[in-house]
Amino acid sequence: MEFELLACGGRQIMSVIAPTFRLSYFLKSILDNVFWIIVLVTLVGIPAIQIVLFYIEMPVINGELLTPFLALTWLADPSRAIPIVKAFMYTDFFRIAVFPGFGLAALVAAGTIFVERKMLAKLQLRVGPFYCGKVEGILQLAGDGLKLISKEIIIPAKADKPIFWIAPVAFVGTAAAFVSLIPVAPGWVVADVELGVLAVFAVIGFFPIVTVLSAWSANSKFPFIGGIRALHQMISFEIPLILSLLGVVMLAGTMSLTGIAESQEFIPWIVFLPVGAIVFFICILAELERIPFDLPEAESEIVAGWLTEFSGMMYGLVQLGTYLKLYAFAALFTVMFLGGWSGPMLWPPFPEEIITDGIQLGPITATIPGLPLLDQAMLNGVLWFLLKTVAVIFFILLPRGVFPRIRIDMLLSLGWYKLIGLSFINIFIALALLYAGVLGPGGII
Amino acid sequence: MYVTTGEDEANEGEEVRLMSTPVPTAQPFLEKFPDATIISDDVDRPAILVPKEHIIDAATLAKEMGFDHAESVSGVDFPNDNQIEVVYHLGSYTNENLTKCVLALATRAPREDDPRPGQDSTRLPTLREVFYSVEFHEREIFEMFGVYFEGHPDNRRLLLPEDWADLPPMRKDFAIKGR
Amino acid sequence: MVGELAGNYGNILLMFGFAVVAVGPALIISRMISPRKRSNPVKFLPMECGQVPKGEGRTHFMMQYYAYILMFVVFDVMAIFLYAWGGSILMLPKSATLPLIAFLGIMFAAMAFALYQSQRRNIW
Amino acid sequence: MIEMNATPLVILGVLGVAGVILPVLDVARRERFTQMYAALALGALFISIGYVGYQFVSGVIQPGAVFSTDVLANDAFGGLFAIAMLIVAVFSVTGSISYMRNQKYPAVYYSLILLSAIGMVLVAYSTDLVMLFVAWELMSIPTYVLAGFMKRNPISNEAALKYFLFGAMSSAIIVYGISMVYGLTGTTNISEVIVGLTTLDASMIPLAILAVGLFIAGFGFKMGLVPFHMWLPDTYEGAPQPITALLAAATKKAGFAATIRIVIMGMAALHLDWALALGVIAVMTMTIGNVAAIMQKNLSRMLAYSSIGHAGYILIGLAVAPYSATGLQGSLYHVLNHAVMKGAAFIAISGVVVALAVTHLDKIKGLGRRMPITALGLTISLLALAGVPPLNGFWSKLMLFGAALDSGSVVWWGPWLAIAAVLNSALSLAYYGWIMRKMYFEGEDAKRVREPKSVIAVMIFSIIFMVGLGVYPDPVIQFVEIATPTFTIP
Amino acid sequence: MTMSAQLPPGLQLEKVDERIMTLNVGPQHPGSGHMRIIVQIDGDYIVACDPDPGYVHRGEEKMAEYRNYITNIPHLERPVIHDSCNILYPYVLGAEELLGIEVPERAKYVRVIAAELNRCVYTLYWLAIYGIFLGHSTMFMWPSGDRELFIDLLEKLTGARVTHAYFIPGGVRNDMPANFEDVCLRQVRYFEKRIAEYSDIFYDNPILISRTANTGVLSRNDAIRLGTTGSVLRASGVDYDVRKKEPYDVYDSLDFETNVLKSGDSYARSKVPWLDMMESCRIIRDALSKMPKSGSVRTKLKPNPKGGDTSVYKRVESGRGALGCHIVSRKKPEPYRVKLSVGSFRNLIAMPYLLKGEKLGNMPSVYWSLNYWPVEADR
Amino acid sequence: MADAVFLALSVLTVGSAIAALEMRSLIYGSIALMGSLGGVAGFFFLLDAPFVALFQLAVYVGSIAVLILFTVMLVRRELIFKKIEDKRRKMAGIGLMLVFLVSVGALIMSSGIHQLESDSPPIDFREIGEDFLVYYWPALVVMALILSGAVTGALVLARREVENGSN
Amino acid sequence: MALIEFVLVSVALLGIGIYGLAVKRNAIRMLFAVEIIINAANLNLVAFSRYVDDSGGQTLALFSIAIAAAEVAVGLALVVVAYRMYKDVDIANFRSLRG
Amino acid sequence: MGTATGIIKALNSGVKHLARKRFTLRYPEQKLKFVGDGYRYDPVTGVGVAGLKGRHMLFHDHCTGCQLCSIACEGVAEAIAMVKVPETHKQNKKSIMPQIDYGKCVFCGLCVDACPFYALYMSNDYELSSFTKEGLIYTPAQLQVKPHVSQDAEIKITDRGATHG
Repeated sequence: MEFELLACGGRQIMSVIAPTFRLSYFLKSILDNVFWIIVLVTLVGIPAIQIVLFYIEMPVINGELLTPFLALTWLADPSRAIPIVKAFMYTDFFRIAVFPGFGLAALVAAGTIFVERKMLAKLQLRVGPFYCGKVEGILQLAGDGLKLISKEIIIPAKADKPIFWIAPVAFVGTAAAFVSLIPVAPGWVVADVELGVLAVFAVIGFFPIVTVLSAWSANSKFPFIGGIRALHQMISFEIPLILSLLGVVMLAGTMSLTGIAESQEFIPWIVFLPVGAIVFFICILAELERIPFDLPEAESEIVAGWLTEFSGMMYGLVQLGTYLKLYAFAALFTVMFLGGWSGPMLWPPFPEEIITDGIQLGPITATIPGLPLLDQAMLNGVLWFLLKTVAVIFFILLPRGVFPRIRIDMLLSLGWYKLIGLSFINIFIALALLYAGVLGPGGII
Repeated sequence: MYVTTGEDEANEGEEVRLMSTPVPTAQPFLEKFPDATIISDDVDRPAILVPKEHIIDAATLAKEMGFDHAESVSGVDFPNDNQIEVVYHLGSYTNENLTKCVLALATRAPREDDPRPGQDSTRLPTLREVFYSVEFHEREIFEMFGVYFEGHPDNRRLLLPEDWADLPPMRKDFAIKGR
Repeated sequence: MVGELAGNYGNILLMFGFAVVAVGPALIISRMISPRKRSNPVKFLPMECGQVPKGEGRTHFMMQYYAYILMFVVFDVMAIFLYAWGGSILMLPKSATLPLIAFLGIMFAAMAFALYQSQRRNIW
Repeated sequence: MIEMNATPLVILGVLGVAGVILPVLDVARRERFTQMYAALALGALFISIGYVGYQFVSGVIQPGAVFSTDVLANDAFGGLFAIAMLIVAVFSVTGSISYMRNQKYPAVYYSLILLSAIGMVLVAYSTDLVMLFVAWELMSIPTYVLAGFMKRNPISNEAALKYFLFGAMSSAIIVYGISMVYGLTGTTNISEVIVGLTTLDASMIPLAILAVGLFIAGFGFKMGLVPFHMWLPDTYEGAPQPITALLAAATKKAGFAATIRIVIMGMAALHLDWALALGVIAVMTMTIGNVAAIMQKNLSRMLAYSSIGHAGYILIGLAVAPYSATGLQGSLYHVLNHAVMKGAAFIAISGVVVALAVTHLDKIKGLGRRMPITALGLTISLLALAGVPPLNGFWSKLMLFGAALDSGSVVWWGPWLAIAAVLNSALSLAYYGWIMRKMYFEGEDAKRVREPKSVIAVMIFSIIFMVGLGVYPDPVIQFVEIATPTFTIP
Repeated sequence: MTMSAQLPPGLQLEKVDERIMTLNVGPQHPGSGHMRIIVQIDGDYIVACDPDPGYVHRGEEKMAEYRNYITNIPHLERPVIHDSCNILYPYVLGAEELLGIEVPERAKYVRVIAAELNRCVYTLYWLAIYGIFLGHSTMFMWPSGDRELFIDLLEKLTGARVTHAYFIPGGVRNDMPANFEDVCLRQVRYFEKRIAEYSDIFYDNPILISRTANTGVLSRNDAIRLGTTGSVLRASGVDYDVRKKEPYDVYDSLDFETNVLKSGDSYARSKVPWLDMMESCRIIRDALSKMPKSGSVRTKLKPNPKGGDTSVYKRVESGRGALGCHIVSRKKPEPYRVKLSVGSFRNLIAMPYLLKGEKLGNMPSVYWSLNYWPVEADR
Repeated sequence: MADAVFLALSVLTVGSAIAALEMRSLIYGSIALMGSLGGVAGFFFLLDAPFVALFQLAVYVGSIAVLILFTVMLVRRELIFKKIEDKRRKMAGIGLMLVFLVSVGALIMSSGIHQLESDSPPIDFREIGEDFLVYYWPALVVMALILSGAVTGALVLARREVENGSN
Repeated sequence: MALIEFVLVSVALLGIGIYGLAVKRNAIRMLFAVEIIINAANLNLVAFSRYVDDSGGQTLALFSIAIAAAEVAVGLALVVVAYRMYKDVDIANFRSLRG
Repeated sequence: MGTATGIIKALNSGVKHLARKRFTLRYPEQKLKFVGDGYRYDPVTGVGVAGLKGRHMLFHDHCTGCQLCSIACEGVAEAIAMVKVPETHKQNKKSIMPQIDYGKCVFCGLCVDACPFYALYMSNDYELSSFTKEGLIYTPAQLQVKPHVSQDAEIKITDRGATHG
């Protein structure tokens, strides 16, 4: 009898430590959530959409004002739907959310994570993610995302909660703001600004603030040390970063990223300014906190640096922001030094007869107006841009397998002594090229 | 700057091997401390038991003979003699004749049946001033046997948990459960 | 017309807003579906390698490299000032480089002193 | 485009190179260099003074104040201020040699003094508001550091912090004033501003008044005019005494230089309505300064209040300038004199501090016997400050009060201004006499201590200057007449 | 300052102790083993350091007093399961002397081969951790992978991957399997080629050198005074290797060198084990060639043997330095007292000494370059 | 649209300027100051001065705010949250501010500038560069002297005093 | 948007800054107030620059931002020194210099 | 310059390894091949036979119930308990045989060394995990079963690196 009681007691204690999974509870929670979503959508969402539709100026397509009803009927007819898609593709929202903006960046970021894992595994003679998704672990990222989103978010008791909550989101937002400046093809850029280079500096100036605020708000020693290290590192490398791009700006005569990319249609600036490119690349590594400069997250010294107290999806968001930032920096390198989208035409031309004659679908011939959605030059540009960016990303990822982490004093002296000196040398190279009459207006080239 | 053993060092090593001739080490102790006991007169493993009054002098003598570090300090509990023996195994890195030799310098402290580590009579002078390398070993002996080393700056817990309130565990009267 | 350039720069802010709106729900969803056990106060202590935290988390700290932050404020200004020159260099006469050389010379001298000071760690 | 051999550019080059090289020399430092730094700084300053004098003698400088279309003008007005400020900088550097003997970073100290001197000189020379503002900041920012240079000393630190906060505020207000003026006229060059203001639409006049008011407030903080004087005694007491000399005798004058240029501008805009206001401020300033000085027990603090009072005297000249030809002359003359007098007084105090480590009034008993030369210098400078006849202070005061009386024919308040000033001078003689009494007639058991050589040098120079120019003031008066800008009432 | 007389009371300059932060590194920390290092940092510098081992203390020495000479074997290897042959070695040698057993010649060679293989296993593991402590994840993976070669060999030889329980008083448990020599030679040859590649990516890496060189310098005199041992000692320029100085079993007939570096810094301490691994490969090949091709490998024991009334102190050179075993016997089947003097515990004393004044970033590299294995120190 | 943006920006700027002075915690005050500075940058964008706006963001928010934040973090925690309140002084300050605002506001409203409109094209940043190096070049050199003096002075000030250490 | 709106915002910021300087005694907060005044001036400058179509205002705004950076560097260094000495950043709590 | 060459050398080494073969045993699909059928002991010569020390194999027809294995285990892990078995053997009068608790066993093989009757061997089976503690206790009947293992992966060394093939 006593034995049974003890066993019961023991089981209860066990159940506290490791709660048994009950399918019924799980289903119930899902149903609850679904119920509330339906209620909210019907009570709030649909009226909100109605109100928004009332105020938004709807596009006029094929001479007809697009109403929601019309859009629904057009869904049935592809020949009528494509203009809508095309009209949608030229809105700001599409640019921000999907193509040159967030969607593309998130896709490249996801690809980067996958490639990083597999490449690092290959370099280290192991396999990497393997089982998830059958083919070489291609769904591992989705699995990790699910895991992160279903993990509990633990906030330290004495943390400064508002800052602590906002910091990851602000980090992603800042990274996205950085992404918005990147032109991927002629005209395909979220924010085509005249002073793009300065805008980049203004945006990356926010990362140290977010970092140090989140580190401060956690009220813990390791994040604090890590945050202060991150602050020192980021600001120390910001000056060589700024200076290393000055040569390109001088030679191109413009600060617009689009203009800079266009200015190197034939010869990329890396040919003339290799020193600046190297300095910029090293600064990228440092700004991204990647090995060998990952000492804000040096796990053997300070656990995980300023990320120590982040748990669950907050950590996931910071990682997302980091990889968005990685994409943006690699793309910036491409634009500044590698010529952006310029490259020989590789993309096959869109067959003319489809536009003129239509598509033979079984017995019917359907002419689809509005084709092609994207023109050849743009697709070619995007192809070249992505190829170059991926190459740069590869070189950003490679040091992780090759180098150990360096120390903060070495890092600071590297940034302040060597890189600043080299970037001034780069400026003088650019000045010499300009005044010797090699480049610039009336130059040889 | 960072090279492996060059040729000259290798040659030195050869010479060292030839030079190192064992010397008897136990006799000087007996001459200097008549009340010491020679347990073993082996050339490689001499062993001397010195009363605790002379242990520092004996250690100083050993240091003068060329023993420069302590390899090990082990305590042995002898409840029948009511004594705890502390054996210092001293070795030499610098004296070529003593490279093979490990001198076991033993001393004994009185043992109490009801030990209160640090407060009872089970205490010995520390050898930390003579051989700096015994610092952590003596800390271990203190917590495992309750031998308080007078003059040791850091008689603290080392391996046992902070809240250990039982007997010093390596004493013979501390029995493992079920044995 | 005032405000004609602002629209382009506004897109940066819109992108920021979009990212916040797009990823913010991830936190909310995570908060909704993840388990939340409030049973154990130890769980909410800050990380201190399994020990009970001692002292303040935010302390007067890490002054050895404070010099670099002070320097950053000044040299950041210098670096961006250079862009006013570098961006318009194609329009400027060549004699306009001379004041800039003076500017840079003064800044280099300051930088030499500052780097020398910041390297001496025992005074920070 | 300004010529490369113009005075301000040469001063900028000489002092700038010296000021920038000094910290770099500190990097390659050897122990014996401490005196070398001061020597280098002094050399640069003497070269600058010499160049200004050479330009005067060779006569290339245009007399009066010139408003060129460039950022800097090469005129006699600036030259006068330049000489006054550079002399004070020389005093300050010389006085610091003994003061800095055991302090750290002498190179940075002297370099900052040089940089500040550049700023002061350029303030006097600048004819563009942007240049004026930048030079103003170059004058101010090093002095914030210098005021807090004695880091072990909490008083110095607190003084510096207060000085910094008010200084930053004053410069912020100046920018605001510049922005208003710029908005009204669309330019920052003072000559164009004057043109713009004279042709200003009537509806904009209140804004111009606001702008000039902001200017007066902003510069008034530096000059220590009365509503804005509260930081001044604290700072002058706390800062190292050679720096206090620099602050009291030089940066204040830079404020006057800027004010005179701006006031000319404001006169065009405001049709003389500001003169009475300036007069009221002048009376308040000197009265409050002198009255408060009587109550002080600390030597530095007493002289700080006294310098507030002297700001009032100088302001008289500005107030009556439109009505009396000698008003502005008197102001400039007093600027020059006050620079030497106040500089000498503070350097004397720094000598006292170095030798005896006291500034309290009761502790300097018998100073006349302990440090005779310093005490003599201090006495003569105090007498000059009070305006005792054979000394140079008398002549400038005479010129100022005369101008005030002279203007009585145009405005009713002119004579009253003169009366208030004379009363104040009498009042100031009282507390100066108190100091002298403490120095010479109290404290019998004093024996002589070693006086710092650098302070003695300053003392001897300033005694010669004050007595010599008091006896034979004509060349300086001619010089001042050349330098005085002409006032034309539109 | 001359004005100090005017200082109001209560004012003072900043004191150093107000800037100090106490940081627990461990036990739950990626940069500590099963131990805690209480470091006090002033900004980026460590001003004091107090190692706090004992988190995995199991009282192996106490347990050994209750078990007889044979059944002690699976227990005494537990503290260092990565180096289990070597930690048993001195005990087995001592037990043989106490029990008076002769060991067959072939068994001695087999023992040497197993010990050297095990040294490689340990050192590779150590190197992997050293790599990850410096943030070099490839240096974590490569040694971990190459360690498999030796684990595989040892598993073929002894039947267990880590806890071999292979040495026994009187020889070894079992003979080599057939064609073991070929497999062993092939893999050792491969490994020698492989280990040379470490230098490109790790030991010759300028970042590593600049990070670890001249940090945590232990001078020759201090190394001797502190009684350090093993690679720490040899990196400081003391040529002391028990295998050379007091050869046990058949080491005197084998051809190898000791590696001595002079600089005594973290880099040298990390390089000595790597060089030692090369020597181990040389020893293995030499031993395989000199080994008698047949013969017994184990002297049969009486059940429950009793030791004499003496004590012995035996030493071997393990992966972490000299490993001594002091056995006191009192004519019983169980030893009266077993004391293991382990290299980790002896090197622990150098930790506060070296870390004081170092930068926080150097803490992991200096700590792990001491060749410290927390579990062994705790026993 | 632009008016709405203007309104939002002015609320942000003025509101966070007040918050920067009145927030209980200095850290939040710094964040509010950043908001105010960012709002001013937004005004610069509205005024077609992107160079100044981005300079403001990069220098003010990117480095000055970081320095302020870092210095605030060095201050003891209880001081961050301490706030000295002097009710009378505060009331007087508010009154002073209101008087000032009303009078100056009335002055401005009554003046002629509220009729000013502009439809000229925005200023290219290259003109600013030209200004710097052709007209204002002595000011640029003086600026360099300011920066160098500031950095040397600040470093000398901020360094720690070591007891009886050499320099 | 007319010029007057920008000028009004600028005046509001100026008022807030003056209020802060008059009321606050915390050195860091007073620094905040100074920054706010400088920003008000910059806003004024840029607004006038836009409406009178002249680049000089923007140039002065750039100068003033840069000078503010230098000023803040010096000021915060002074605050750090004061904090080391007094363990306080409140200038009202400093030793009273008066008298 | 040494720094630059060092960095290039390291990068080159890293890139070279991208073409190397992977050195990973994909465990559930591949299993390592072991020597022989497990560790066993010849009491005549007193020497063991090399093999994996995996799960034990008990030969019921050799076991005499002498308890020597249990006694040997007593000092090590106390994993072996003698239990009654239902069937009777003529050499095992007491009908007791070892039952092994793999939750305690350390796989030292001293029990095999102790058995003088060739009754207790060890086998190549090492996959013993269980969801309950009870599942780790192997009765004599379970110990009798010969494990079915398919272990064939071996380290192959080629020019492009070592692999588990």
